[in-house]
Amino acid sequence: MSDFEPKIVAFVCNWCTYAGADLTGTSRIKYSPSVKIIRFPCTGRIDFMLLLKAFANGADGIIVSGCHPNDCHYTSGNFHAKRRWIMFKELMDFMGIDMKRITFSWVSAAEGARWAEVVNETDARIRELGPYISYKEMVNRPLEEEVRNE
Amino acid sequence: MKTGIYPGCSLNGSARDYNESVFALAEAFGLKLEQVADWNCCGATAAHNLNKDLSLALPARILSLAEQNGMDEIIVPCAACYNRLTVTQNELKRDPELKNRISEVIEMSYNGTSQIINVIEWIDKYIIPELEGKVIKPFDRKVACYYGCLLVRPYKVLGYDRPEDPQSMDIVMSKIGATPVYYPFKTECCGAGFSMSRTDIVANLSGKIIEDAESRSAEAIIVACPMCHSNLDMRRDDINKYWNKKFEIPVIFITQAVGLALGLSAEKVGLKRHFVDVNVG
Amino acid sequence: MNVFSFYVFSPVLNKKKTNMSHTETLTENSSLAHSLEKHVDVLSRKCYQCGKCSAGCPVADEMDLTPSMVMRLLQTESPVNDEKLLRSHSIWLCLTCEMCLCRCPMEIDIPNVMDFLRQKSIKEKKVNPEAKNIIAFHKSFLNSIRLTGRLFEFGLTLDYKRRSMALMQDVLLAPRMITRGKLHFIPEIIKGRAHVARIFKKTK
Amino acid sequence: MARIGVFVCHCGENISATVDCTKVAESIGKLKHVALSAEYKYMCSDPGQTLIKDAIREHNLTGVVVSACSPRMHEPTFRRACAEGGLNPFLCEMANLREHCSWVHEKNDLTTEKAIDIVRTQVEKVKLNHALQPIRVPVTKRALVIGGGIAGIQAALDIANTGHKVVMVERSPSIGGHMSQLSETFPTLDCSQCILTPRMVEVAQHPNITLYTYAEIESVEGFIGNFKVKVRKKAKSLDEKTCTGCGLCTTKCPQKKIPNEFEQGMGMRPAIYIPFPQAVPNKPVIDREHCTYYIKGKCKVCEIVCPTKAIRFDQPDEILDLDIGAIVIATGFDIKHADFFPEYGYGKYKDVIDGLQFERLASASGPTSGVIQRPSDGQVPKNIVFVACAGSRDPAKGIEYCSKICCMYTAKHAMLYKHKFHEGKAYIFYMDIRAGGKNYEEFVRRAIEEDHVDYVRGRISTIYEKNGKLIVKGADTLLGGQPVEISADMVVLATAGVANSGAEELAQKLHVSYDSHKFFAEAHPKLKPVETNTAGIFLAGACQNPKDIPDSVSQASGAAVKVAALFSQDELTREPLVAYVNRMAPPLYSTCVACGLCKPVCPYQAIESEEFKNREGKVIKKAAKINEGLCQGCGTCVAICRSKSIDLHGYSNNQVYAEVVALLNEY
Repeated sequence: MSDFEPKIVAFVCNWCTYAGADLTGTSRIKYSPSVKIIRFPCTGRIDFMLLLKAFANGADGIIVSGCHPNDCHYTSGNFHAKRRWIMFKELMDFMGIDMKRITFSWVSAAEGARWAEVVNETDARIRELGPYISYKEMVNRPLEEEVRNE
Repeated sequence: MKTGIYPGCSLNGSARDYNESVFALAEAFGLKLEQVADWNCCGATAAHNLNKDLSLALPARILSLAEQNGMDEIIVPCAACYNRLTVTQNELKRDPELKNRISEVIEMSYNGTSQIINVIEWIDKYIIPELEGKVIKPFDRKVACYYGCLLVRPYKVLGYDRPEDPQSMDIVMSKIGATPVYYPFKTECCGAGFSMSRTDIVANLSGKIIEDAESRSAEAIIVACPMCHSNLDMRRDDINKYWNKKFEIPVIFITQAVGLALGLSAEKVGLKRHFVDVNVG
Repeated sequence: MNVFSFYVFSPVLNKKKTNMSHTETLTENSSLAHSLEKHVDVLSRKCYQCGKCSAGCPVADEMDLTPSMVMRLLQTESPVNDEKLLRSHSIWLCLTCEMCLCRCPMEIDIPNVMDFLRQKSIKEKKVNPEAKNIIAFHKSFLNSIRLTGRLFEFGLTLDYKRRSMALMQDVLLAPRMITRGKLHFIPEIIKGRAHVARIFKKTK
Repeated sequence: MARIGVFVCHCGENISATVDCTKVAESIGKLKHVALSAEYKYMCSDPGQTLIKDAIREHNLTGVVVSACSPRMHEPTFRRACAEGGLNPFLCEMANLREHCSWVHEKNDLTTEKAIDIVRTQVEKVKLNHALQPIRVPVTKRALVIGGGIAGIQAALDIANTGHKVVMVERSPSIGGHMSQLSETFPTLDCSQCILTPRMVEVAQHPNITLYTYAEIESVEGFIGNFKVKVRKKAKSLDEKTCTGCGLCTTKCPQKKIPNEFEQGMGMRPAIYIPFPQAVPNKPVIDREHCTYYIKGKCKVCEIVCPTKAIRFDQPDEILDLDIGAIVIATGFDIKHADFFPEYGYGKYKDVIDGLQFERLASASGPTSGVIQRPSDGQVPKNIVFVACAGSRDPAKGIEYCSKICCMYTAKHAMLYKHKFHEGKAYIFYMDIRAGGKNYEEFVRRAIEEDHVDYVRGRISTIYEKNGKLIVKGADTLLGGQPVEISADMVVLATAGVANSGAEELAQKLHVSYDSHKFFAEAHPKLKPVETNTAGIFLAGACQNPKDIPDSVSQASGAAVKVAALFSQDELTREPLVAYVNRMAPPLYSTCVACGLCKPVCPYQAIESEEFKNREGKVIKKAAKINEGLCQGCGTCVAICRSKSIDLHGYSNNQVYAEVVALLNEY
């Protein structure tokens, strides 16, 4: 498992977490390069279908991060995201995606060190879980193996 | 709910008075206290000074025994034992690997399910609610409540009372009619484990504690730790010699004070065993 | 030896640390500060020498190295200073009253540091001669438990006197203790005595 | 056919030290539709920008990706360069190789690979960008200054002097802030009141400044140039126009035992009061919490004695609606009080006081008329122990930062004491002396050398009372931690500076960021120290972090210039990154079915409903419509739309999906 380099996509809001990640850089705090950031104006903009798209394209883990409750630049976007997330989580769970692969966090523009922590925690967790194999593949694999064995 | 008691070595020997008063109180309120069967010494300062694993293994054996006895909570009157047991419980909870190692050493399963309480918590929980109408001889004196180190520190582990200027003992004392004085030496160290090896340090430190209590016209120092008691009471001659003074303030265990307020006799609560005379009148 | 010599001795003063374990490249470091970090999870580097520990320490007056000095010497990571620490009287004078930890603004567990240094000092046979009574007492204490499972105060006293040669100490105290029923002459021996002895053996 | 130009910046060595920029440029150059992939040492420099401009013309580029620092840093720079090169600025995107890659990773292949992924993602995104025109909005040329301390006063005066209108809102009954409480100021030892009072009066009299004291911000809506602010003017229970400020009511009020906030509890005040003699406005207010009439229903002594009949017991709070173009936050700071320190007695000892209390004791207008006396018995202390870093730089207490001002004011306090009482002894327990500032170090040296203040390097462990004295236990770390015990008459704690009460609530009303200590956060720690993350809202003074007077004043002037620059234009252009509902030819008109889900989630009420009618005038279709002027582009409506009829310029569905796919797949 040592040569497994996870692919982690971070969906972050422009005002808090993106700025916080900038601060991580300015402070030269190191974190794992497995995480790549996609910028959104607000977590409220994040369509959670994107998470499925990411898993379908080979992501092993996902971080969704925005402003702390009450601190949203647009007043309430993070609350809408949170609310949608509660519904969507059930669906993802139902689809067989391990919830441990998804980190939902609040990182403010002033929390550069916190961002590095979130990334490193997620990275460590994903490394432990191993590569993401989609539900379909998981079902098919034993079948294929059986066929091959026959 | 089964409450056990871990007396510890001191209460069996030099602090018999403390032991007697705890059991006298339990008897007065019809509380059952069963000793942890076949308990051993917690290792005290010596163990953690010289050998960390031993300092965890000895208390772990006691805790495992208590679990085997089905005790949901154990009262530990000795502050030093209370501290060592709580620290051990905390360490083993924090580090599962360590827990396995220690379990292996003591050859017993350890779960950390028994709750450890000190004597003041015990009084608070079982005696204070039943106290009404039972205080026959209010302990109407000015007292200096001396907590010592081990009851309140380390705060993050014990989580008991506040680390500076604690109040729990003061509250119990005022409930039995005493007036706690302002006393900044509440949590200063008495010299503890140096009782025999560095009597001069004990005489100096304990002397400060006694001097301050006397200077604030306290009539008694109230303690909840056999080590504090032996340093402040049994070592009084050494202290007086070191300070070239004649301190006369008696040192009383909190359980003795409560016992006296309930009208128990001085013998019953072990007051006759003190080195410094206590005027019970 | 000039005052800056510890910089010469110090092998990795500018140790580079990253958050990523898989890229961590630490030079082999045998300093006390390093083993403290590794074994008891105390970072001596956190100390900024405010001196609050020394200010509140009840035995600071007696110490050859005050708690804050202990922390400073650890920070130098110099073999000379490490040696000084292990041979100091201070580490044996510490009462583990935890006042320092309680008030430390950086929450450095100094009592734990002291425990660590004491054990190391014994292991490396560097115990300060002035501390012999203190160690004699601790050893007598543990010996008593090892033999009977519980502390036998009379036996402890005798054993301690034998070890420390402080024969005349407290001879006046004993009769008064006896009259008050505070001194037993026969040790209490617990059933699990062998069990306790095994614990001693295993943690050696 | 898209022709994308990619420009990889080395940022000196900031990027190239860990990212192999040449490799990035090469592998991106191989991508489809990438017409040009170049690298350069400093893209943001003039030659760098020229490189982009030339390439746009030369290669007829349809999109540009600048792979450099954070877009939060230089996006405007490069968009402007593209515009100058003849490309619509919104066809330029930035790939963040510095803050999100080179600065946070080690030099290795993984880092370079990540850099390539980041650039590729932006290339795929920019292919789907649209040329957009900026939105123009008018600017309301009226500024709001929140807080009337020295920073707020300076900002308000500077803005007002450029000829623009200013509204100042102050929570307490008078402006002046903490500076009005100070006795003398370092490093010159000039009297604080003497230099402040004229400025307070100037604020009150300035024709461009409207002052609302005893007022708080109720709500803030809108955006730069167009804020709608509601201000609650708390009832002063008095008609300010009729009141002459004679003060008779304050002397007759039977309720006299209320701890005086201005005197930091060292004195008492009545229920109807003027906070201090030089207050602006110099008119009383009734403290309804303590007034006998409001508690018991009778008294009204003030009403009876008032010669102009100005008392109004039934006056309600008033809500003002203000149109504001720019906001300056200058709400200041507070200090921890002695009860914050368990080891120093939880505030139990009367003679252990904090720095502001000492200021009042030393002030000629204070409760003791400038004589330094022990609060317990009124005696002049024969020695004083000053404790620096009380709470500051103390992670165990939750305050890890340096409060910055304490070193200097503690030196000043000790000096003032020594000047007033020559035989007295002043000890200062300190950890480090931080005297960076013009004439600051000299000031501290003067305290030590000329005024014989004893500096002891060490922190106090505990303080307790004995026989009327305070026993202070410290250690001298310069003597190897030697214990020091002082029997002191008074102890002054230089307690940590903390965010003012209500800072968090205010930040949330204004939608500006704040740090974990509730101090307001600047947009950039170095280059935008005055701006917040929210356009049009600026910071001044100690609401950002503890600051001394010169720093507060200079920042306030800085904020004022920012406001003035904003007001120098009649119109603002705003980024057109707003949402839109799709439209198509009849009979479909739009895929929107007017379900209305988007409407309640919009925080700006920017979503309206549009009706489509046939020739007979009958409504045959309804669809949502976005008001561009109001939309701020958060995109919440986009995510909630069930039929994917709403999209967001700059972050369209196509774009974000393309980004996800590009990020995870190598082409």
